[in-house]
Amino acid sequence: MESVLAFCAAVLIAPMLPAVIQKVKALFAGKQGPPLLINYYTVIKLFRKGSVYSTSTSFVFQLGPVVGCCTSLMMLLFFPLAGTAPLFSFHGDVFMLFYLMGLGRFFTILAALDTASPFEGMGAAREAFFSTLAEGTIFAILILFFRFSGSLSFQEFFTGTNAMNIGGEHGALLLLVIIALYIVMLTENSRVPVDDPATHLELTMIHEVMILDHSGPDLALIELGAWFKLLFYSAFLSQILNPLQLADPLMNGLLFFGIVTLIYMSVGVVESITARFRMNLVPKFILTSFALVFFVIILTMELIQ
Amino acid sequence: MIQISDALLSLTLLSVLLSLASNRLMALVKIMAFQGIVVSLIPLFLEHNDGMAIGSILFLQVMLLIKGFLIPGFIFMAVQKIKIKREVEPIIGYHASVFAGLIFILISAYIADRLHIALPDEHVLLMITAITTLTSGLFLLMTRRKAITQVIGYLMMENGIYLIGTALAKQTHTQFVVEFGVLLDILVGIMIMGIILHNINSAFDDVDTALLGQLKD
Amino acid sequence: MLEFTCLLPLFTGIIAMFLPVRLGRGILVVTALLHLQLAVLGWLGKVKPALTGYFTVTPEGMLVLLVTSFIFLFISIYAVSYMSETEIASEPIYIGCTLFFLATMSMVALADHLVVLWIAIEATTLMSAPLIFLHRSKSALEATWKYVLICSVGIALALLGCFFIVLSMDRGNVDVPITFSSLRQVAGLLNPIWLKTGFIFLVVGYGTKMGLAPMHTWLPDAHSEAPSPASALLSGALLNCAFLGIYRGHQLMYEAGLGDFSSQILVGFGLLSMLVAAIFMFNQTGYKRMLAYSSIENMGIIAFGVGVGGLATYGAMLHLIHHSLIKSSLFLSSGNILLGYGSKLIDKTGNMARLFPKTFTAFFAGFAGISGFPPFGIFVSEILIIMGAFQQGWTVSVTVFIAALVLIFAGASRLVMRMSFGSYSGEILVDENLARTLPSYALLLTSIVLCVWLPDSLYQTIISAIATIGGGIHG
Amino acid sequence: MNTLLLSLAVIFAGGILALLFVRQFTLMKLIAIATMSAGCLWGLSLTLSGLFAPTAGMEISVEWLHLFTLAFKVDSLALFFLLPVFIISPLVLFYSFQYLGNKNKAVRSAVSYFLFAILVCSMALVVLASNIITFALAWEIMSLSSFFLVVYDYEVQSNRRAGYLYFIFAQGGAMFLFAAFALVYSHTGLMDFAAFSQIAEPVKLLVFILAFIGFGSKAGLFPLHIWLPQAHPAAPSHISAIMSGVMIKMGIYGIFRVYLLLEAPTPLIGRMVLIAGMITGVLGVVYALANQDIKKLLAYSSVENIGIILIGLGIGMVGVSEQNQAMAFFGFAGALMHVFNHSIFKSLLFLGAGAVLHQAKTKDIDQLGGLIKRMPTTGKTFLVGSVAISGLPPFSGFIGEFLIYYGAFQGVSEHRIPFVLTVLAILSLAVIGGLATACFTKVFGLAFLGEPRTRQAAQATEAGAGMGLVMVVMAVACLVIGVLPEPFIRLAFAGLKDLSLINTFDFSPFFVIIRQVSQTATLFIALFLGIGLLRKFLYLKKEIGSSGTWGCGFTQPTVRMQYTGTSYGDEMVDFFRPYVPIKRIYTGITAIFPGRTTWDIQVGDLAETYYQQWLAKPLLRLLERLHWIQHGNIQLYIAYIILALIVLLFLL
Repeated sequence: MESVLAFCAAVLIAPMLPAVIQKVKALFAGKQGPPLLINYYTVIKLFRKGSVYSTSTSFVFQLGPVVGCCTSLMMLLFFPLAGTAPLFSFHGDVFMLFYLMGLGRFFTILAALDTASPFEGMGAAREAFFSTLAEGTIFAILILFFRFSGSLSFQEFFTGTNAMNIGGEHGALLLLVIIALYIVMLTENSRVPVDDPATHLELTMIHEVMILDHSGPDLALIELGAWFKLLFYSAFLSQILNPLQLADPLMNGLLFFGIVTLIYMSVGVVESITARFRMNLVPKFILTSFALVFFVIILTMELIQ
Repeated sequence: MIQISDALLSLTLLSVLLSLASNRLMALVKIMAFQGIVVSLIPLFLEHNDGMAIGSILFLQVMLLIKGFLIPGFIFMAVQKIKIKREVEPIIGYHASVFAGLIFILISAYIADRLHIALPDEHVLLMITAITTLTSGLFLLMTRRKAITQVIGYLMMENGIYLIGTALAKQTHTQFVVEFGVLLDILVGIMIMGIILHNINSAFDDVDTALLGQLKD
Repeated sequence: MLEFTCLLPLFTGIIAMFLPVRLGRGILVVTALLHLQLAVLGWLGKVKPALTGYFTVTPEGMLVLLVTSFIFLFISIYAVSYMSETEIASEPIYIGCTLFFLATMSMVALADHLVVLWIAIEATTLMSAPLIFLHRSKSALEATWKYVLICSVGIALALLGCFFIVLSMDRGNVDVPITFSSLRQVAGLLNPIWLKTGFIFLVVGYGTKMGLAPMHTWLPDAHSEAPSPASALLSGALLNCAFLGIYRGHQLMYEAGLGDFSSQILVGFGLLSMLVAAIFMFNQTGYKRMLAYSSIENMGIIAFGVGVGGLATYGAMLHLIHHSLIKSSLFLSSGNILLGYGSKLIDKTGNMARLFPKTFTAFFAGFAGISGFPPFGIFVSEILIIMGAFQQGWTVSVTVFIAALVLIFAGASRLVMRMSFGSYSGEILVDENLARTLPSYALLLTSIVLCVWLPDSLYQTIISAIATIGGGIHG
Repeated sequence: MNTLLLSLAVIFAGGILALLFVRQFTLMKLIAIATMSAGCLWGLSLTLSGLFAPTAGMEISVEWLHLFTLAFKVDSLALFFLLPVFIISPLVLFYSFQYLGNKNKAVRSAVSYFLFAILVCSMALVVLASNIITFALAWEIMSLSSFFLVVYDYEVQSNRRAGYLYFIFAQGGAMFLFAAFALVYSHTGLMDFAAFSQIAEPVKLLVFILAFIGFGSKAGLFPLHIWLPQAHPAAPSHISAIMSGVMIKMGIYGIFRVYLLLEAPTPLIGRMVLIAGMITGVLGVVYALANQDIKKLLAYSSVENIGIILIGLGIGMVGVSEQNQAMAFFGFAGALMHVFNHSIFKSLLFLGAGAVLHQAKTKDIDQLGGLIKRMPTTGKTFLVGSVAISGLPPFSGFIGEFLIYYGAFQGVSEHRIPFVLTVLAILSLAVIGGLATACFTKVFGLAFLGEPRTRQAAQATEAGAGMGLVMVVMAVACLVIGVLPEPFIRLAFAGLKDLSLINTFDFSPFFVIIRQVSQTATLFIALFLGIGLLRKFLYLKKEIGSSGTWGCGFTQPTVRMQYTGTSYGDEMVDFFRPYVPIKRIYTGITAIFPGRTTWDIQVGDLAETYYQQWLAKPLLRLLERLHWIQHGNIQLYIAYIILALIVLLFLL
């Protein structure tokens, strides 16, 4: 029951959190920024609209948003949110989930290519490339977690005596993992410095350019998917960051969403104080995250033997 | 007797050196006829062949006929018929050839010495002669341009082998059927070579082997 | 009177020379049939040689005789059709010489006396020479000249080798008839140095005839310039005969306890031949030359197999049989190709798969067979040789062996594919017909049949043939 | 066992019948396909019943040539590898009915059916063979028949070249195999496969390396793969399908079989296979990404999948040598599962590519586009195949990779080298997965989506219904295996049951996980349908407009402006640059008012380039120089004889 509540809360709150980022950025810029609830308005507005489809597109174009939204939701379904057990979980679910995310990406890319637009194709290529690199980091993290805890599901990672958080046995090493995961989060969710959602030049976009031709409810689904995905990554981070397991579920929930909000704010801060990388620097940036985790893996060889 | 066989062997050596030095085809053919006769006669005068059977005498006559007259005669006819230039056209010059011949004699002497076969004395010279004839024959084969000189080289080589056989083996002369077969082979061989030579001459207007180098990879 | 296998073709050959062409052709085929029957009778042991001092029946000799006789039959059938398609000035001579050639080859297979063997082998050279310069073209003349001269010189050396072996007898104070069979019984007493020397001369001499590198030089010229039936005979039958001479020498060496020495020489020559063949498989211009080099390669394989000993000898014997069958089939096909395209150059051919489907099937199947693909027997023989070589510890040699096989395959398949599938825009001179494709098929089919079912007597013959050099199927 | 051979006889009879009925084109095809399919289905039923039968290991041996025995033996592994043979063959045969539609090539088609029958039989015999000679025989027949199938369209120069390359690699590989077998024979004197375990340890390693090279050249191991990207585009598509889907797996079978026969060899072997698998997998997919010829790309993708399978095998082998039963079991099982799955989706993709080639007359994806609108069946099935081959759930490709991941993670608890290797294996699997996604989004996105780039592509229509039906069956299979993997995983496990190394392992707890994978897949589909319905609901009574694609301010977009495959893969391929030779051709801008200029990226193959540069060219040059030997000069020839004589006399 708590799990269902936590899931519902997460789904409901997910659109609000990105507004936090915008708010932070606005504050840095000395502006007031949009209201926190702006994304709800956006979704409702989009849901009401109809759509204009490019004559070039086929059914695959319409499949993209649905699959993308689905896969992000799947992540949340399997992730222990707010200290509760996830709705579903099994030993080995991480492979399935990250591969499902791959499926989402697959269709997003196809939807972009379906428009026959050169810009969207370019964005798709970048998306494919960068997320492949990020996938390496993610699997390195999984290896590390398995080495520490012997578990292969999100739930097992964060429960029990050997839970993966900075308060645990390997807390020091996890700090590096946190940095790496943070980089992956920025990459996968197309945030600065990898991508700039606020840019106006299509040539420099990654994610935004891929969804140029989507409109109406389709666009809303895409946005929802993106927010869920961002929430998943920040929840992942927050679980590692949070060493406390409080008795009261409500307090636990508040603590969780508090940390998540902090992470969102940090994203806002990062976006405010750094500029987008040149495209050819991005792979190096992502590889940094990989190098960090790999370094930790090598360290574990000494530690655990 | 010993002196005769030695003399014959010396004559053979002389014929070898002469053939290396000769620059005229006709002279070469004559020398070969001479050599054939001499070589055929050699077994007759070797010591241990005293008690020769009638068969072997008969055989020696046949051999004399073939080696001394038939084959050279055949080549002679071939040379006349195909009207080739008389020059031998060596790849290695006459003087060098004679010099090589001398070296062959030296080498042969060395080999005969090193063979460690307890040959009768006169057989040592026989051995030297034989090997010299053989090697000079091969030398002619390799250093003369004209196809017909190659036939002569082949003939000389056969002579050498025959001499070696004479020198080494006791048994080979007992089975005349076999001997005769060998001889027949050589005769037919030379005849066929002659026929081919004739054809080559009519096809190429020459018998220079330089013309016979078209088939290659 | 197994000598009839020599006398019969000799006799009919003389007759054929004086008869009109049409009758001569009939005589050719009839003689081939009779000869095959004689050979089979000899094989079954019904007929024995009469002149025992000179001739004898040996398993390897019978093997070569039977193979020769068998492929001769099909080649003669092919030749009849081939000759009616081409203008041959002196066809009676051709038929006569073909028959004489058969006679001399039979003589080789039966010969026991050292010098008789030599005479027979030299005679094969002389009798086959007219076959090569049949067309009287310049290149044919050149090829014949080289063939006769080089082989004569080489074989003369073999005569010297015979003398040395006789000398080794003298030195060992042995006095027996100079036949291989009696020498083998006293082999241990022979003087080893002279025996070795004799063997070296034999190998170089008969090796020239067999086409072992570096004495192979006449072979590509002769095989490519001879008319195709003659090439098929040269490659399928003659080379085996020369091999027989070497094999006899090797037997003697083995009996004398010098098997290692002769083995090394054979392996060396075998590998060298294969490598030389590999060199000329690349950028080869003529398809008949390609086949000729393939013959050199296969003779190398046989020499290698015999030299290696053990299981490989069995492989070598099988290889000998199948090579004869397949290679003569290939040469017969190449005759059709030559008739069809009018050129021996690979570049002047092409698209056989479309233009000459029957010939293409025979040619490509033959190529696959000669490259060691099942269901042809060379697959078995090659794998046996490789296995035997590993077993006998010739590791380095077998590595070279395999490398050479791959190289040759790479070179040859390129050419064969060019001929089979490449483009061709010229015109077709003579279309293929059944009489000229069936013999090739029959030969290939025989190879397949022998790969599926090996008659017991053939197996026993091979076993007893290789037992004399220490070969056997159990190592 | 007898009946199994009988079913092969039926297949062979189908091939013969094709030759007999050559004059009646359609009848010939019908009879051949029906007979062969019947044989395959019979064989399939026997195989399946054999796999689940409690006893296995029946043997048959026949005397051959007085010297050998032709021995066949059935064990679970053999039966498992028979599955793809018997499943894919009838499917591609059905496909070929319409694909080989040219009546003018009746003879050629008949011969091709005959050879197809031989190929199928020989593949089955390869799997069943239980001694050296039988295996070698079946192997060579397989190579030969598949060669002829490759050069089906021999009129095209590049096809001949491809066939040539394949021929050389097939025969060269076979020679390595023969050497390996002969080496075993030389140490044991036995031809039976059982003798493999008796040889000494260092020899085992050598035998395995030789066999690995031999089988690797068939399987498409990097750098022995270069024939694959040439031969697969050359062959007719149903042949590519059977070759890529089934035949190259025979190489995998051989590697696995030799490994098992050697019985507990050195740990080095497993590590070698694992490393080879990683290199093959990653470079395979990178090259796939770099190529624009759809069939060539699929061929490289086969190389990649062979890499994945080898990673699975390697994980298993490392598990065996570390006595980590779970790792061994799941590694092997994953490899088998992937063999099975790959045979289906790769065949599907090749058949799809064949349909495209058949209709649009080009294999270059930069010339295609928008096909899904005109070829919906092909497009949709191709989409399924693309998702499956990228290893994404809920399709079949994921299941094999899941098992391999699962096995590999069992190895993470190892130490030192095994640990490092498993870590690298997992990471390379992840990278392969990502790049495969990129690669197949490229193929599908450029060939089937967007706007047609050429007129041919615009005029393509759906191929035949028969062809479509086969592809639909395969696509459904991909989905079914992905959603309900349990029975198929049981198949893979059954394939391992005769392996003495690991058959004590209790795998029943794993089925709980598999059921949950299955449930998750179902959940995902349910969610997908739910959101789809939601979307439908949201669009109810809404205005749906249509217009051109937003040109980002550019007002006159043309189809030629679409992103090309070359550009799509460029950045990713560039990342692997030292291992992928890239040539950029840019003519540059020369005038103030630039005229026509070109920009082209050509990607070679590292292995091919190196073969050319270091092997083929120097070798050919050397051989060319050595042609001097045959100089044509008779005096020289005589000198050779004398020289040989003198050299030999020195040996005395």
